[in-house]
Amino acid sequence: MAELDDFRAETRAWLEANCPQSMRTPMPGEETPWAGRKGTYKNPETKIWLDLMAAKGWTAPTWPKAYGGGGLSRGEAKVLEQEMGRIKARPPLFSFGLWMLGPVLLEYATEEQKLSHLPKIVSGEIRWCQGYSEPGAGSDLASLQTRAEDKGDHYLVNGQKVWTSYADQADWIFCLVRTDTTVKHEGISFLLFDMTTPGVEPRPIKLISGESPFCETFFTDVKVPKAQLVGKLNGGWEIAKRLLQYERQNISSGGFGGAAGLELEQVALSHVGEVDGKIADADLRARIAAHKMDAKAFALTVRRVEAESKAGGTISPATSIIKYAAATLNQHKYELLVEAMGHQGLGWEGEGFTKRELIETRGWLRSKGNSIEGGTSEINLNVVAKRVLGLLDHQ
Amino acid sequence: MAELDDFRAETRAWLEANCPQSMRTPMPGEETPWAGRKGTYKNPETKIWLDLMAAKGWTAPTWPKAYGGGGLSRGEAKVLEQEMGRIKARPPLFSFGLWMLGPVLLEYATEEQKLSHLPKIVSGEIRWCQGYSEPGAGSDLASLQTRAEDKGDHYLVNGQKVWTSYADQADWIFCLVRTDTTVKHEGISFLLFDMTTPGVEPRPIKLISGESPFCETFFTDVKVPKAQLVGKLNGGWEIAKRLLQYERQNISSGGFGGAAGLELEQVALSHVGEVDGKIADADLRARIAAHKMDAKAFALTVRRVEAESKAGGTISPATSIIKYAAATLNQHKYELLVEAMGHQGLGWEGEGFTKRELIETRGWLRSKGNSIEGGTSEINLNVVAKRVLGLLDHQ
Amino acid sequence: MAVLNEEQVMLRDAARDWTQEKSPVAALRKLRDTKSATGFDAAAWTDMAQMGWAGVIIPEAHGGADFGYRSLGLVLEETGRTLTASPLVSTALTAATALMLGGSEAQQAAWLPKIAAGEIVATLAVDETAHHHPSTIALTATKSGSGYVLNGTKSFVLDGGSADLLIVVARTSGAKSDEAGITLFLVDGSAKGLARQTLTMVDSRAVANLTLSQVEVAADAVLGPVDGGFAILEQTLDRARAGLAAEMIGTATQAFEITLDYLKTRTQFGQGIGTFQALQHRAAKLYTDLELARSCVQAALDAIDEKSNDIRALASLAKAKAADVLHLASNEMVQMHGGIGMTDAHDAGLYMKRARVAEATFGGSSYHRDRYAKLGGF
Amino acid sequence: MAVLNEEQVMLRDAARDWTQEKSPVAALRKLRDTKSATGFDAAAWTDMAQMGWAGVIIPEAHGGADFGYRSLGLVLEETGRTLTASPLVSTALTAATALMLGGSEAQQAAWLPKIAAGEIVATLAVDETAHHHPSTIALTATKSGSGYVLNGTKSFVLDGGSADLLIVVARTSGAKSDEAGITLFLVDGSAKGLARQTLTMVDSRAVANLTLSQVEVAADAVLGPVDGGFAILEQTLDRARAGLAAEMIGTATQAFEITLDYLKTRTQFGQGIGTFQALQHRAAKLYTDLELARSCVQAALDAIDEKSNDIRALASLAKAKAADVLHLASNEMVQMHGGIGMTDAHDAGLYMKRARVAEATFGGSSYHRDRYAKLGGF
Repeated sequence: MAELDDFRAETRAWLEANCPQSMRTPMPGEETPWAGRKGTYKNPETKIWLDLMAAKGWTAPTWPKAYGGGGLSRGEAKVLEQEMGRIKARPPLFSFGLWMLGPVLLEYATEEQKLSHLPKIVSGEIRWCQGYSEPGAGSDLASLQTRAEDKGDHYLVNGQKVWTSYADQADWIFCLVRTDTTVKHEGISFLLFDMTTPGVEPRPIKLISGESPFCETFFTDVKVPKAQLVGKLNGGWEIAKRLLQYERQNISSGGFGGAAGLELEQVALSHVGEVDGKIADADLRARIAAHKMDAKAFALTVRRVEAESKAGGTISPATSIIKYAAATLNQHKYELLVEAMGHQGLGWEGEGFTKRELIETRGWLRSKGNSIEGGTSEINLNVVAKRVLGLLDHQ
Repeated sequence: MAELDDFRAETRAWLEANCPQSMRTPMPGEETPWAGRKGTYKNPETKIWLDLMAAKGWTAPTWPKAYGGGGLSRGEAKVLEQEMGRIKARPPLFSFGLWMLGPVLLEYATEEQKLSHLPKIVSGEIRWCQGYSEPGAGSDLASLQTRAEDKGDHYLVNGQKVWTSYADQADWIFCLVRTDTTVKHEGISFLLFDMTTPGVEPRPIKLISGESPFCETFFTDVKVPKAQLVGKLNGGWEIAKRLLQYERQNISSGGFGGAAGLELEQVALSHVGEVDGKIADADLRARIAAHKMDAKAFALTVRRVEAESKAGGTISPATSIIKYAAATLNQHKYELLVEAMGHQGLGWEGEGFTKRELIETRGWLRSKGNSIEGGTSEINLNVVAKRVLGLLDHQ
Repeated sequence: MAVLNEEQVMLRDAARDWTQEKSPVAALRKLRDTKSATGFDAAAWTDMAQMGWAGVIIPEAHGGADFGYRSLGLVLEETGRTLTASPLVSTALTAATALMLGGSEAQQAAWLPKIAAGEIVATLAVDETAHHHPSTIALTATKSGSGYVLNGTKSFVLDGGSADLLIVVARTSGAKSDEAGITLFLVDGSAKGLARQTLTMVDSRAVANLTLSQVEVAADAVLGPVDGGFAILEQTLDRARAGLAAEMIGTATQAFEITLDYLKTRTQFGQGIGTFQALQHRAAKLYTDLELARSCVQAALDAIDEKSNDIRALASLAKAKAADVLHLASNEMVQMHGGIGMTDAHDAGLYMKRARVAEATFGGSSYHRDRYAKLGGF
Repeated sequence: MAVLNEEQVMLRDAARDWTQEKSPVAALRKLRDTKSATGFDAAAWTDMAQMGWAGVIIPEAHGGADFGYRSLGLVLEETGRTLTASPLVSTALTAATALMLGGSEAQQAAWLPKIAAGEIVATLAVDETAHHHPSTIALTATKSGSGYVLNGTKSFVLDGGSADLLIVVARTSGAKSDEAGITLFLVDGSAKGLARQTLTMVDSRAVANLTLSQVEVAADAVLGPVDGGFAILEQTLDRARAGLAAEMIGTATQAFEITLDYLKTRTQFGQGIGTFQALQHRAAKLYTDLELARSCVQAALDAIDEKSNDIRALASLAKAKAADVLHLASNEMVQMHGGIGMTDAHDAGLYMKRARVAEATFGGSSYHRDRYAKLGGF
């Protein structure tokens, strides 16, 4: 442990010296460091902080140094996390490359592919997006139709993806394509390509919350060099599933956030009024109490699952419920929040509403996606029933 | 309408003159007039009232006079119901013969069968029970295995029924038997036979509520004359389904009752205490209010469905939800009742509890069967989804 | 419970034809995208008035059809189906009711014919915060000469930005939360000292915050008794709640039907998703809730027409049950549509947004459960 | 959150082996059918004590294992699985805790070794009505000479009929609902003036109503400070709630596992009923609730062992979540078993009956939601 103590001291000193003051404050949504070639930095210190951390490989602390990572042990990475938490340092980089693609490249890619892609993920130079869902293939992802035809030295990709997060902002895409139409799961391959390749066209989708974090993305005769296939031809489904695990972990452990700041019960006390220190609407108060207890139960479960997984060296079966529970909880929180704010919580824009109120209302609308994205709640429940509880498919 | 006015006046006068005073008071469970050969009458006026009504055919007001019924029109029957309601007259007869078997005999039986069985149903002489469910055939009734073999002049019945209501009290049984083992629905027949036939053995099943309203009933080489087959050989499934409709109507419209007397909110006010005229536990109060509203919504729906069915001459599609909604509601009421009574609502017997409390507690346990008997809630929901909403079976 | 008569069936069918053809959800989308200031389409409202919908409950003597609240509910249910934005609730239902219940012969003669003809927009200005509390009134009306001077604010007034006539709930005596001491005033939309701020809500309908600074009204602007306006206010609100609940049942029904259609057409894993039993049971439960709520709304409207003594409880019941089922139906609509339901291009979001605003208007479920319990003596 | 150490795993496994083998549900059924007066099997309790379970939380100096609440929770979870009736909650958990928290050295030395050895049954007598309200105490203790005289009643006291030692919560000053003015007394089960009425509950365990008429106790019968007993009472109750919640998680887990087995074996329409998606989703949701509640119970027990400052909130959380999931699990057990689940011959009814009594003991979900909100400042 003495070793970790030294590491902790060094890390603390380095962070103290290098983390800009503004990077120790809560991060407004518009300062999220997605980086990439199109990245813009409303606050210039965001970029300074990213570059400093990336230089040490600390945007990907446990990745090997050979690929630009920090090369830290799990213990050291934990210390780094704790020390960043101590000074409330912002994450230096948000990246699907870090959270989803990188881990599967480490597992499935060739040495050449790793050397080519991983360092640019660590540095934030390349921003990635995910080409999975299609209009006809939602929960049933493996029914995807986007074709990649073998043209000798390249694949010719034609088709359409949907729900590609920030495809209009991304530099490269990791993409599931059909390379064999005669079989289902065994005819899928995993391709990487540049979003500036001719024939790639992302179109933002406007959501009910007014935001456009997703695109429909069209591919017309897109030429992808064969070296950009990851894993085996027609072996993409295994990689796809592995990547989905990382995605779910990311969605669950990050939680669905919601704006920081006032707690639900504070909003209710101020908007509904109070009697003897209690929320004046007794019915709403009881429902808020029940929700707060659910939220606490969830937080305790995340902690328990982590402890059990760590101790057992395997993943606790309770892990399977996390995504479903998180989605349900976040949606319930926002419904209560909007109810507590009354009409004041139902504004769209303009005068008459505080900025905070408008953010919460958009957050409520956004939360409806929690039970759909990254595997619907229905699919989550199917998975729990079948894999954890051992119930069989209906014949 | 003048005609009905006359009928009303006559009926009112007759009821005034003939309905014993004790038959105008709320009926305790132990005075339920199930009649039959084994019938006992704790209150002798129960039998007097039954005989007077049966003599007029008013235990079965709309059945033809030829079969012992009252021969009343629907309008007259309604008037009789209203006039009985006016003086709070008890029903003269409780009978599965009246509610379930009679209507299908009228539709499917031979003239000889009608003349033989219907008058004894009207008079209460014969008490019937239902032989439908089997240990392996619950919701999937048509998988029943009780065999009836053709032995020339009779069928030889072997097998086991379960959930036969009051089989130990009944005189005769209407029973589904398998007469063809090579097909499923098309191999079922509908038999009537005497419970005193050698080889019939009912054994009461004790329920969680401590009562034994149901039996397991065993058949060992029971000889049933062929004349006691109703409808066609292997044509019993159609009759069975029709009878189930009558059963469901009976369960729904009668509701699940529950003890008369104090309302839920009165129990809560007295057991939990009150603050400013409100139930002291605000959370419980809100849930009781929600339940009372559900109960009112249900009562209004029953009224609406009746009005619509009458006006349209067809059954309102909303009818399909009644049994499911009634079961859910009654169970919810009892859970709230038991919660409101606290430990005082969880006594089994003996000192320390009022009679009313013990009755409600047994009622709570009994209510758990509401969503199982007469078609489970799951089956009800399947039926709504498929027949009313037009959703298809999973392939 | 009354079954529809022939005229009512005709009215409902006409409303269905018109809304589905002339006022589909696309009409609301257009109002939203063109940032309509009034929040409704004037030409459509003229159409509606010409069909007699603005005067359904108004006596024939004042140019209406005297056709009752159940009939108006039929129209509202149809407009609810297509999210039609119009002054039907503010004007033809709420303001007309207040005038009918509390107005003098002169006031009725002055305003009801104009409402019936669709010539004016009128509205009730009651709440002063984001939550419905009709007895909590701080806006003051002070005697001044033979008339009154009004000072205070009103929040989230339906069609408050465009209303020609405002029925303002004011305090003439008593403390802030007393039921006694409340008086209703007719205030002209062009009155001096009246400032209006139209708000942009998620449901794209126009409500407004009002500020009244030294607004002078004459003695004949008082609607109903001085200090005793609360009874009229409550009776008006109960009729408004029942009518709005009818609109909400329409919205919930349409949301459910669209979802059911989707369940029948969308396939995943080689199966129509409507064949999955978990979704079937959820659909069946939603249908059950819908039928239960529908009975409550009809009973409340019938009770109003029959002047029963249980209007208050039934109005709270109708509003709460309609709100609960619309809440569920709109959430299930988004969820069962999956990703497409999250897009602005699909209508699911519009149904959900309208649902929450309607749920909160004239008191949410929590408010009405509490009121139902109070009325029930517990 | 602490993961189990090796000793704890051994303790749990031993408890599981013993309960499944020596104390299956049939044991409770036998107690019920033979109308056991004590509500537990003395020989079984002797077994349990010999395995050290009566002294899990008691310090080594007093003959216990000093092994903490989390460890006792492991035993309780296993006894909960098979509905084992024993004085574990009344004696080894609640009374031992009260003595440990509030007892003088002499009191601890007198009673704790006997509890640890399983020689006596002890219990806390707090509630006076059918609902849990620990500060509402009307039973009086009046100074008399150097001692006190107790008068009043107690309701639904766990093992109250057979207890050798009663820890009676009495009022020495203040008004009926004041937290101040409460004092705890040690009263011998054979005390003169103590009348006990054992009740027959649905869960077949023995609780009793007590009547104390002029019961005299000496000065050294006071447990903790005079007039200041509420703090000890509340700390005791929180530990009892967390421990009982562990038992309830065990009961819920076993109910769920039995049901899951049935889903896998019962066939209808030629299919295992566990293949029906609607049942699958309900099972998956129940599993989710169970895992969430389990975390709360473990956290509360850990907090007690670690003397954290959030024991109160976590104990209320654990009790409420365990109650909610047990309520659901026991109802689903009956429903998913269909008709057979309604029969007395099946265990489902026993699980449901035990569930409701445990839910109500030491405060139901409604009570603990209210308390959680108060602790959270809203």
